Amino acid sequence: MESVGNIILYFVIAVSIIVFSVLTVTTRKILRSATYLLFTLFATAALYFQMDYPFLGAVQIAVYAGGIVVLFVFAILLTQQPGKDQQQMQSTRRALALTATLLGVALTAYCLFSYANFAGKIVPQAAEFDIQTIGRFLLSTDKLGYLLPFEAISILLLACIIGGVVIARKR
Amino acid sequence: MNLTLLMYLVPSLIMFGCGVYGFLTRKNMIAIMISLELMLNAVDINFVVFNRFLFPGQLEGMFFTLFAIALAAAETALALAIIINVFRIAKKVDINEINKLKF
Amino acid sequence: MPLNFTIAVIALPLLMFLFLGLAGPKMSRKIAGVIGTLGMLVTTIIAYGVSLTYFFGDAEGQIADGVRQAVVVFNPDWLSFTKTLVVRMGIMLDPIAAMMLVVICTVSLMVHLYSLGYMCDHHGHAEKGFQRYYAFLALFTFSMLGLVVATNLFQIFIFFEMVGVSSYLLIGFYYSSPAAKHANKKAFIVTRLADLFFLVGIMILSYYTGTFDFDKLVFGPNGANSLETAGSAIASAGGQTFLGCSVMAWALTFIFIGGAGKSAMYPLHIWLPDAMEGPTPVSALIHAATMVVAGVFLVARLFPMYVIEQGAMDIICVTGAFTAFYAAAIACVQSDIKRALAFSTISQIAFMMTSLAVSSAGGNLIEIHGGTGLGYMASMFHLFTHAMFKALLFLCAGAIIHAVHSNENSDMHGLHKYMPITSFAFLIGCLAIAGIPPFAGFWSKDEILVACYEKGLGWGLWMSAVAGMTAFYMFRIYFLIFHWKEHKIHTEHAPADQPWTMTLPLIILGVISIVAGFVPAHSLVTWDGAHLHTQLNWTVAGTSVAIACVGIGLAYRMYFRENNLPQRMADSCRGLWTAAYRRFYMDELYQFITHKVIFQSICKPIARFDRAVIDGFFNLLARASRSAAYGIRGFQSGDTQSYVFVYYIGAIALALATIICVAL
Amino acid sequence: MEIFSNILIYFVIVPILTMAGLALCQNRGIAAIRAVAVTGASALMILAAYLVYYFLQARGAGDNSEMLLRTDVTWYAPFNIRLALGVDGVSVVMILLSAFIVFAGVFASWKMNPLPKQFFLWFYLLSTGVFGFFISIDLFTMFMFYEVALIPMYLLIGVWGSGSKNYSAMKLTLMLMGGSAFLMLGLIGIYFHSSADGNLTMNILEIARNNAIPHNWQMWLFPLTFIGFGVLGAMFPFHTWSPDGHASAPTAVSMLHAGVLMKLGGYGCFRVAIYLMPYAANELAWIFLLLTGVSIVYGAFSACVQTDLKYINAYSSVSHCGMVLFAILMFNTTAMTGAVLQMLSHGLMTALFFALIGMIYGRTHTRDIRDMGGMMHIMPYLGVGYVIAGLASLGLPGLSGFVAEMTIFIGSFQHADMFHRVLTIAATCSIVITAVYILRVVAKLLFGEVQDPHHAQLTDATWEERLSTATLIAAVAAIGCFPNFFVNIISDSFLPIVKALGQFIPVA
Repeated sequence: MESVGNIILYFVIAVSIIVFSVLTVTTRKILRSATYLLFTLFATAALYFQMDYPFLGAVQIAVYAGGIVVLFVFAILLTQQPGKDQQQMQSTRRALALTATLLGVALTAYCLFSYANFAGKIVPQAAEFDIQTIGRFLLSTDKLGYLLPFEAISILLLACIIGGVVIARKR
Repeated sequence: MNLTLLMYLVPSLIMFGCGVYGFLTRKNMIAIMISLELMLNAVDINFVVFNRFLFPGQLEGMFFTLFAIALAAAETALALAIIINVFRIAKKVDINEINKLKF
Repeated sequence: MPLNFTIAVIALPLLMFLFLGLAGPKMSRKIAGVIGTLGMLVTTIIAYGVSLTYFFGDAEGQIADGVRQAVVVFNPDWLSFTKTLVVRMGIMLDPIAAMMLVVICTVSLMVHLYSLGYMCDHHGHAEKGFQRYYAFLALFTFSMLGLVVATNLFQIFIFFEMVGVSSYLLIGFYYSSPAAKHANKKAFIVTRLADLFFLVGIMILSYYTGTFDFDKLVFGPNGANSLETAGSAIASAGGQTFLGCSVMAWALTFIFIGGAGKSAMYPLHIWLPDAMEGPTPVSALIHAATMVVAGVFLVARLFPMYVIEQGAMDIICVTGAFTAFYAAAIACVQSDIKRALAFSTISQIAFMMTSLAVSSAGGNLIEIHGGTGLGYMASMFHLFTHAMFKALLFLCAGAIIHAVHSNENSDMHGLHKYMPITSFAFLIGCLAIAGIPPFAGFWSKDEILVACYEKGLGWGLWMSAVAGMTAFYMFRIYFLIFHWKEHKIHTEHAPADQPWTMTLPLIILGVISIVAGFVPAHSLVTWDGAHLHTQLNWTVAGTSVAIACVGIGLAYRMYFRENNLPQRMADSCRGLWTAAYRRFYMDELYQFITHKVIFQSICKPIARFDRAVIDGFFNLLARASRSAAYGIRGFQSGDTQSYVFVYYIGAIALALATIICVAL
Repeated sequence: MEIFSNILIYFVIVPILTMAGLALCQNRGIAAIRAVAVTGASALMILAAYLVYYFLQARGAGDNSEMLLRTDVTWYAPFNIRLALGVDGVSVVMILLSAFIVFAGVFASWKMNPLPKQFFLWFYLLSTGVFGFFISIDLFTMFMFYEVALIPMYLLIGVWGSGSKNYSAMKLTLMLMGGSAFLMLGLIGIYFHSSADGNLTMNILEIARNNAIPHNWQMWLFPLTFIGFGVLGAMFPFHTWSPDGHASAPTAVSMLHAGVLMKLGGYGCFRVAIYLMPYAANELAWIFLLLTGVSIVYGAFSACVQTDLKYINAYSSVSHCGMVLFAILMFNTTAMTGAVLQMLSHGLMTALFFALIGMIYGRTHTRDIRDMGGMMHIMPYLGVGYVIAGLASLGLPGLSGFVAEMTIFIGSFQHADMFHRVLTIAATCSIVITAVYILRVVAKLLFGEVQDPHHAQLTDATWEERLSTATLIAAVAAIGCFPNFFVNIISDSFLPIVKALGQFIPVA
């Protein structure tokens, strides 16, 4: 049995994820959209914390909420007159998109619930890893080491930096 | 009452659906990127959840999410750079108005 | 002279053609003309030598079993269709070929000489294209000679085409004139149509007999025409029939139609009057004396086969008799002298055709086929004499036209005083064609009439009547040109006899026209090479002379002095007169068929069908694929979200499919 | 290399070398370009003449093998594709024809403008394909060269053409490509049934020897192949590319296309379709006989009312090429020999026609016969040339058309079946219609009064134009005067085909 606090926390997180996600894609003002995204990301980070992945949660907040959303806000401010509403797609197209989305969600939901016997019973098991362990994994060359992906992603980031510079360069 | 796997997957699913909907309906490229982030995030949650519920002794899911976040960051940064650049040239960010690669 | 000199007779005109055609433009006009004439003179001398040798020499191999053999002097393969069916380009002398050599060379030489004067303007300068003219004359002479010495049917066909084209070129000599341009087109196409039948006839004939060669078709083992050979050739068809007639009758009829086209038999005669657009000497050579008798020659060549296939022979007979009358009737009212002479030619050739057709060969098959072969001989004889006096008449007409610059007899009248030699020569020609003894025409026409009476009284009377008409219309022309009244124009520009180059041929031909009747044709050009015993049938001869005199008398009464009798007669039967003057509307009929039916109702719709339907179909295909492409293009819109949408739908569909498959 | 000792390969190498030489020329160095082009054409002529000589020698020496000068080099082993070369009499005369037309074509495009270098490059690529096609006896190689010959047409018409050239080039290329598609299906089908024991081959002689294509497959593959080649041979109703294509093409291209390329169709029809699938050929011949019979008369009738010189000639080509296929389908040596003679004859005289039309058009800038007249006064040389070409076309003895048509008609009429004979007579009617349209255009164009006073200042042919036309006229006259020379080369080549067909034709 979970503690009541945990359950309440879960529901708060779940509801905020759902509500803010929906708001993100339905609001007419793009800056608000970015703000709701921020909230969604915070909720996600909370979820990670709740699941005992504090490092991940921290990264989520730092990179996503702190980095990406700020980037979005900058981009929005650079490209948008504040307060101007976004244009809407044609309603037929929105209806079509909605139908397709709901269809996809329904399909996935059907799959999920057809495994409900299994998925609905299984509960999380506690297993704490401290930062040290994570760091060692990240930089080890063992069987379960992540040095190669780590290096790959560094190169990717480097490429991104270079690409960003090239793209942003004034012609 | 237990917090089961299903309970974590459902918000993620809804989040993903929102992402899809947003991606399909938004005109503003930045908004589309935002929807994309939602989808990515939903997937991240799934990784972590599965890791926690099914393989608690390992860290694959967590690391995957970690890298995904890094990738998402890189991708967003680059995409936003491109968007801003396009905006500089074309003075617009609506995706259906920018349908030519050359100007 | 050795018989293989005949090769030179054929080759010289060909060389002349090539020489004048290629080198002609580089030399002066007069020289080209003189060279051409000299070449023709040499050719003629050789031809005479060869003919005389053939007819009167008795060298080895010429006479077998008492008859004159056909002698093949040269016969290389030219084109092998199959191992057995081979076209050869040969030279063969037999009585009619030898006779034709004389005819062609004589007339051709006269025309060559005459043209030296005729094709000049009044200052004696040769016309533009003089070299070309002589080259074409040589080409024609070559083709015609090649035709008559042919050793096989296909060679005749080849030279039929060749004479057709040289005729085309010569009619169109004045190619700037629209009339000439239409006339030569018409002549070629009409004769081409006939040649089509000829070709089909040859195809049928060669399919069954497996050969083109005359020595397998008509010549017997003794080298003369033989009914047995012809009979076995016809029997090779095995009595097959097509639409109720034997295939051989079809073949021979078709071949006759080919000949009829060249010989201007009704209804394929329409090209001949128009062909008078060519220079007059050309008309004399081609359209009076030589080419037009090619059909007669063709039928004479295959004579034994026709004798056996009497059905085909009957067709010839009827066609000939009708054409003779039809053309004579038209000739009575024409005002253009060349046209009148042209219809006279048609009528005379029809005489020859009829004569051939009424003649059924004698010999041992006499019980079956009757006849003595007299008609054959008469036809060939008439061919010979007619060539001479008709060439004479045409050359006279040319001299007159050259003097007065008009073809209409209303522009002539009373020329006797100014052009006595021409007048006299024309009179000789008229007497000859009318059949007044002792002129050439009397002898040959008399034989024809006898042959017709042999066939039946009806045929004889019919042809005698036409002979009377001949006398009438010829003298009508004569009187209208040389008498009738004094034309006042002539007092200002007095026409005169032409230079010697033009009068000399008139005199020579005039002399020939007087004496040619005494050539012993009955021993030279009989169908089987044997001597034919004939004697003057005084009943027939007397009747025909009487009829001719009546015709001449009528013409004298009507046309010698200016009077209004002709006008009154024309008025009294205006419809008939107009119809005859308009040649019984045959040209209009052809015009209707070619322009309205073939051009408007066949060619135009086909061309439109091609553009609209067939081409339209392919354009439709193109358009359909293009619109399909435009339709599909929508998918490649460049709209990212649509791509995502489609991708997403696809993914869902795939997932759904997987689920359903798993569920099942 | 063994293959270079075979003279045949040089028919491909020489055009390629010429192309290389042209590529080295300066764009503006017109003299050098002409020199290279003429050298190439002359080399081809000499090669072709030598080939004829060699062939006659070999046959005279008693070499009776079906194909001479055989060389077989494996090219792509997995599919057994080979560069198999070999010629029989038909190929030899076709090569001779091509050499003549390339030669005349070079001179006819003497003043080609713009981009003469590129023009000649494509022109020689086209010739490469043509020669390659005639020397190959491997289906794949044949097809490859066939395509090589087709593609340059698009550019040659599209770039150097006149009138609605884009439409025409597109139409021509697409229709011929459509034909190729049929053809490729057919060839692949033949390949997979080429042998009963699994040793699949592309070599025509081997396929014919194996005689392994099942009859039910033949019934499918024969129409595919025959139509595939027939499109190029302008068979009704696939002929409509011809009028537009020819009307828009530049002179030399029209010459080469009508003169040689259309012959690829007829050649392929008997070499591939009939030879390899005699059973189906015999069963289905009547359909194609009707189509080609229609083609003959239909083309002639259509030509009667055209007013554009090139359209007249294009429709006349439809009629004449119809005769080629018609004769081929008669399945006897005489008619087939006639077909090849007709290919030669039509090739030469159409090339002559197109050359003359091009020269006239280059002066008057119109091809509409209603606007012209009395050209004989103004340009006697071209006028005489045109009359000769016309007479050849309507079958004057002494020129090539007569020999060819007569061989076809007489040969076709030898067929034992009444249906064939009646059809032959129907086809024979075309000689009159041909006369009608030829004389019509001659009368309108050359005779009569000069229509347009501007035309009076025009000049007659230049030396290169005279050379170009004189070559063709000489060839036309040579065939017309000495047909047996050609017949002897050609006719034995049909023995294997007639023999292959013989097993299915009931003995009459």
